Amino acid sequence: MPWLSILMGVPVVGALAVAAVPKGNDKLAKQLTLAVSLVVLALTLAMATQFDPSGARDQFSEVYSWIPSFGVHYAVAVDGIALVLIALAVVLVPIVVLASWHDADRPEAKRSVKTYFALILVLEAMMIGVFAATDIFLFYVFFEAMLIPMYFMIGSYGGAQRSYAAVKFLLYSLFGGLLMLVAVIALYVVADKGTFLQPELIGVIKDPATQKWLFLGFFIAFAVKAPLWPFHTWLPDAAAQAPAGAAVLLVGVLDKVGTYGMLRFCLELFPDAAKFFTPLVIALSVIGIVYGAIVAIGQTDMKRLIAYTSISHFGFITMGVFAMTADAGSGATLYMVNHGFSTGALFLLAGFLINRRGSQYIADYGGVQKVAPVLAGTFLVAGLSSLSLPGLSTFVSEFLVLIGTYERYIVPSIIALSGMVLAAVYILWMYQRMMTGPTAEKVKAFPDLNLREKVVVVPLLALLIGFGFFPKPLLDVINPAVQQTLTSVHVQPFTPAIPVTAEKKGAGQ
Amino acid sequence: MTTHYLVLSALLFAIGGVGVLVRRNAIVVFMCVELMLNACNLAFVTFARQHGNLEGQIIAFFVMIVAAAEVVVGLAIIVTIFRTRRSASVDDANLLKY
Amino acid sequence: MGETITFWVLAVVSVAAALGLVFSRKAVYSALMLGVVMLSLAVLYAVQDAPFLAVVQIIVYTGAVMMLFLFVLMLVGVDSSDSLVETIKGQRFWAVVAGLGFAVLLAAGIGNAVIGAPTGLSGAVSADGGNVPALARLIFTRYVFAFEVTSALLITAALGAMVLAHRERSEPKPTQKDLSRARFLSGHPSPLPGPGTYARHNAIDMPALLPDGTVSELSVNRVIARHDVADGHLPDNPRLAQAIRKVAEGAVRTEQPKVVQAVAEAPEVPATAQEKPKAAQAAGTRADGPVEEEGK
Amino acid sequence: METAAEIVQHSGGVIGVSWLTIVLPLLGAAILLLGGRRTDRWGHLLGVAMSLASFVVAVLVFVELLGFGPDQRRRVVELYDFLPGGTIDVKMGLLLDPLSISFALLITGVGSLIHIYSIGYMAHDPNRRRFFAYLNLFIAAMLLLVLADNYLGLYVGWEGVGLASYLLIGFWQHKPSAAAAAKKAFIVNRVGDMGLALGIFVIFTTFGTVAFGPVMSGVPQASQGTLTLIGLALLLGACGKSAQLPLQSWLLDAMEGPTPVSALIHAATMVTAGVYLVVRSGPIYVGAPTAALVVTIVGVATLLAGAIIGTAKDDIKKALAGSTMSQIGYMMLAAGLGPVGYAFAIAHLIAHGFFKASMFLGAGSVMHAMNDEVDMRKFGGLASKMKITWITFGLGYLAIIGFPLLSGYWTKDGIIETAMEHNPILGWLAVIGAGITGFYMSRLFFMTFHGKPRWEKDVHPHESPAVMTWPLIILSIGSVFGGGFLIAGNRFMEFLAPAVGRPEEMPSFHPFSVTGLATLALVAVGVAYAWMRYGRAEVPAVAPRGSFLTVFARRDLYGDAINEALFMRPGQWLTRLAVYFDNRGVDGLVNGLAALIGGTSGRLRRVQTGFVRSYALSIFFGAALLVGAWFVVGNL
Repeated sequence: MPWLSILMGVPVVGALAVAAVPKGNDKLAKQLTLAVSLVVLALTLAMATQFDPSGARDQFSEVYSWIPSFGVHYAVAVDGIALVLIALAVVLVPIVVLASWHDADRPEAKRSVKTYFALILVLEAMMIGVFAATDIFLFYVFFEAMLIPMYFMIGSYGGAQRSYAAVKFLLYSLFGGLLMLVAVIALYVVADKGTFLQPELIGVIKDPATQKWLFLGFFIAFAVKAPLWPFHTWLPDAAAQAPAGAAVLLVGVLDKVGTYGMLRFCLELFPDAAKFFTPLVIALSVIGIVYGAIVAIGQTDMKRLIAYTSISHFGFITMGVFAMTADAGSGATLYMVNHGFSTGALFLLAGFLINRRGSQYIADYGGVQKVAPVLAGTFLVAGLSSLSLPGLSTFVSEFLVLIGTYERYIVPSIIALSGMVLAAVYILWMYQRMMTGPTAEKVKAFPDLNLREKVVVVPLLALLIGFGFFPKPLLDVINPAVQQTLTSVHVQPFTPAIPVTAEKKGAGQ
Repeated sequence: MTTHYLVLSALLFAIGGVGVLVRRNAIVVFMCVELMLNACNLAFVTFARQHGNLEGQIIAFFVMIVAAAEVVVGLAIIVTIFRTRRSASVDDANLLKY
Repeated sequence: MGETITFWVLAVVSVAAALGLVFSRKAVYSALMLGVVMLSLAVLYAVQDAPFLAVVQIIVYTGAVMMLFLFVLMLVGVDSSDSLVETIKGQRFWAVVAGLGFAVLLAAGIGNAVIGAPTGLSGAVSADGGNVPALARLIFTRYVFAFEVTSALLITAALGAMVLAHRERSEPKPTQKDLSRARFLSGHPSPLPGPGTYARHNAIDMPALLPDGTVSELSVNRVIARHDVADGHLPDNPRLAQAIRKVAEGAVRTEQPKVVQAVAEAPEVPATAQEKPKAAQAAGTRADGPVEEEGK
Repeated sequence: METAAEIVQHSGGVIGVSWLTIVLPLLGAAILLLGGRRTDRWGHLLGVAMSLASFVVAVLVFVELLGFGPDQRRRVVELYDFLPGGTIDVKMGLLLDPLSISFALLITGVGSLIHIYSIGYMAHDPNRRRFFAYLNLFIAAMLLLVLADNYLGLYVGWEGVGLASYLLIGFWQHKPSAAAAAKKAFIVNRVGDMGLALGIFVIFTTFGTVAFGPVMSGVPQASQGTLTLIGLALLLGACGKSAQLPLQSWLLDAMEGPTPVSALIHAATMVTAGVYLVVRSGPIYVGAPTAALVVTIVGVATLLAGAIIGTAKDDIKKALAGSTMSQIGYMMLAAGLGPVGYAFAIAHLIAHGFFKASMFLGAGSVMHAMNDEVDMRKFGGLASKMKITWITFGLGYLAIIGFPLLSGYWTKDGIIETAMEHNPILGWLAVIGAGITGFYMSRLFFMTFHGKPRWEKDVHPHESPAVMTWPLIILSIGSVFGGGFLIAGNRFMEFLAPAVGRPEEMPSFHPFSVTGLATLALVAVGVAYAWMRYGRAEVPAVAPRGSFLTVFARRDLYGDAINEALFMRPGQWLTRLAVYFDNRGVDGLVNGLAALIGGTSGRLRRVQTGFVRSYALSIFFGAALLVGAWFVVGNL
């Protein structure tokens, strides 16, 4: 069964159907979108049950020749890493659809309501495609094509500064994408294998100098996408101007393509160059962690604040990817998923607040807890997941990243630890300013979360808490894939200084 | 003799070109273009005789037809522009700029 | 020998006419000069074994195309001569440089080329027994497709010209009744007061006095008033001078009734619109250019 | 010295379901939080029931544990595979040994009493249900902290109690001061948590596991430097949670929370987690004398600092908070002294849990009577109005100052004597601390219950309802007899030995040693001085300016000022700088580049004049150039 093609096909067909809904029947368009996204979710879950973590690396593989003269294939497959990221995307889409129920209705939106929902579905297909592609050319096509729906979602339905934000987002991403295109073509030419299939290109480039240049081409694209400091400034603008749902997809899934690409392409295709650049990347990541957190503390706009926290979190992810230990790799991959849920919840709740108050400024709120305790409570849980409180799944990933990094790079890991404290400062200070204290005059009439909003938030929080106590299902899928990645990078596995013998360990446990 | 015809053709072409560049009345500019086309035709006819081949004359014939069509459309455009702008100066139609 | 003489005579004539075409101030002269060039070229074609083309040149170019040019010139206005002041900086200088450079380069190139005696076309046409049958054979055999395409081009061009030049009437033509109604609605059913009526002057630039003694600002043509203000020819009487100034500034603007506006066909250019209210008051007497007439 | 007993894998029995102690209160919290307003009516009862049920399970586990021989009393119950990482593999399990079960009993026992007390104390609060949910959450997290069989589980509980503490300090969210205090507590604790996390990293990279058993058995092979690093990192964590110097500043602010919270979290249980951590990691500190020495120094410094702060506070809760700091300082000191001190540390911890909880609840009772007034200068002469509170508070007071044969006497003197043997300087400082304790506790007691009433108008003190006084009575019984029961005959020391290791020689108790007599004398002096100033003499209703020393103490030894100067202000400055840099520097660079390109194209745009003749000129030039080029190329 061509699972992945079906997964991509269903939302595309759905998008066409939604676009064909007659004008003025917005509700039907919304319901149709929700139904399609739920179907995709169900299909993905069905596929996930068939996934065998201990089996071959690439599963559900499909390879068809696309442009034979250049060796371009329509080739899709998933390993554990891609699977969880696809799962992240398809879980978030129905939630975003439901959360954005009225986001596109606003009078200042430039395009019709159904277009917004059709764009979400198109984006969903592309998100699945980009994670599933095993042909580098196909990956590149999805990588760039994803920009188009997102550009329109920001530029047509966003806030006051949406044009600026959308153009900035597009230009930044295109800049990185074009560098990557050069590297993709160069890789094809230098490798001289007549194919773009990623598995066949592993270990082909031997010359260190070539590796470094190609690595940089890919890496800068991914660093812009991720975004890694100092390529990050597009994110706060884009996230702050995008409607909440689009912001969730942007920060929650689209940006993960950057870190996923680092793991899948930068590390596997150019292992020597990756090792050469590791100190630089780790340094940038650590700067990003601390810097993003500090700048987040100073924000007055909550969406920008959340965006900056994401920059800090992306620092953790890239650090985990480039630490090249099994723990850090698993942690980074898990972090990608958890961050999607955590930041998704935060953005959506921020969106609900903004819908009520009509302002993104923290100073315009105060004492929300008193009038809308459920809203405040869920906001707190989402915030706590952002500061990686144990018991929430973000903690597991952050802990794995930090401990995995510590196995190889002690000082960066210790500096990154300070991100924990800073995270507490930015989240709790925001909570204090917005939710506690005397209730602000304009906040007094706030309704609490309605049923639709609860349905949006509850699954996210449930996932965060559930995987916080029991991350095994995800880790079991991720670990083998990360191991295989590290094998192709040829790194020494970590061994403790005084390994406690297995027998003792067993007895001790 | 052929050389003379060709030089004459080149001269007429250059004069037509200069005319296109210096005149502002669209109709005169158009006439200059016609002059250039005619200069080309002369060259074609000359080459036809030079090489003993009728193809040159055929192409000159087609040039004439196309030129006629061009004149018809071009003059219609000039008339339309004149109707809205009250001017036949090519410099006045300069909206398509920075 | 005959050909040499013909060539030199016609070469001098055609170059001179071409220069005349470029440099004559009036467009009509240019058109005539172009006619001269075309005729000369027709003769040169004939000399060069191309009798068919020579005839076509005269019929199509000198006959049809030149007439079209002249026709359009008449439409646009024969007397509209170009101002010879160059507005684009350096355009003229660089145009001449480019033209000379082009001519010199091309002429030098042709002069340098080694060209033998012409083959002549007698061989090519002998099989068909003449220039015209030979051309006809080629056109209707090898070039028949191009020929048909060209015919399509001509039809398209004709249609295009019609579309471009045609102007749709969006409202029915105003009847006598409409015009009359418009005239009464305008508030001035009577003819405009003639200049100088009840006045101490009867010059055309003096406003009329109405029976109640007030100054009628409507009685002075704005263009004339402007000239007066510009040249300082204002009457001593301050009331009259004031009225003329007001007219010149365009402060007096009578509202046109709707129908009249429709009749005036809402001119696209506001500048012309301002010229017209006076004329429009006379319901239908319009100062439109000849193109407008052609458009109907 | 004998090391701790081997850990035995266990399944079945009550111990096999010991996870119920954690799950029951967690369930309670979940029901109360998710149930919303529907559970308002019976929410508090459910909270109490869950806490009591947890206590019952703990008692049953304790009984079952006693059934084994002393060397068999360390049992691990494996629960599930928590973190199967690439290299790291953490299996979540519960470690039930004398140490952890002591804590579990204290937490669930005192916790249940405080739950009951809160029914009365929070009776009029509209959010009482939420309060009980948070209390249950706290109980669950704290139990996870002490029962987990590995450092990661401990860490989860560690931050869990931090969360509960945050929620409860900020329970009255509408008060900005409460919200700020809650945030401060969490952030300062996070600084400590950083240390704990670092300690776990070092432990994992050294031993390849984070489970207590294997780590402790691997300790002898580790280098002293590594162990010192681990010890100091863990100590940082302990300092954060236990409000030891230099991370003490949050505890005094934490008194913004409702009083039962102060009693349970910020006196009896959570703040003692640091002591638990140090004792649990005992072998590491034994292997790293430097780290152990730092622990004792931190302990002594804090016990003095807390005592000094306690002398000057007029807010009854803050005075008690200072005292808590100080008493935990004693425990830390003991914990730093090695296996000899562990038993005293834990015994003092338990005794302190009783008498401090009793006093906090007593203070709550007083506040309840005085319209939530906390300023002791507005109390006075309450003894006659609130008999039960007075007596129970008095017993707690006598216990804490070390009145002979009451709890504090046994446990604190034990600590002082052990410290004296270990290092006389530490010992004498501890003795001085005891003297100051005598003074400030007496001051508190006399100002509140004796002297002339200085009540505000419309205040009509009355005894609290039975639901509040019964817990007081039970707790005061514990504070009278607890210490003696544990210490006399080294009972507790023997009990703990399998878990923390047996010291080379059991301390013999000398009731009238030189140290003991000196301590008693100093305490007596402190009490007498307090009586003169606050019992007999008139207490001014407004605090006098006081000497430099008083101001120093009143300002928390300038702890907040130092934090503000060293961290907050530079932090704010750094934040502003970073935001500015981000907008103008990083983003400015990008926007500048965009502006540069935009400007350039703006200039280039001017070339497009719109004059068709200009374009024609360029075309003509191009044609001429082409012809020229053709000649050049053709002639080559």
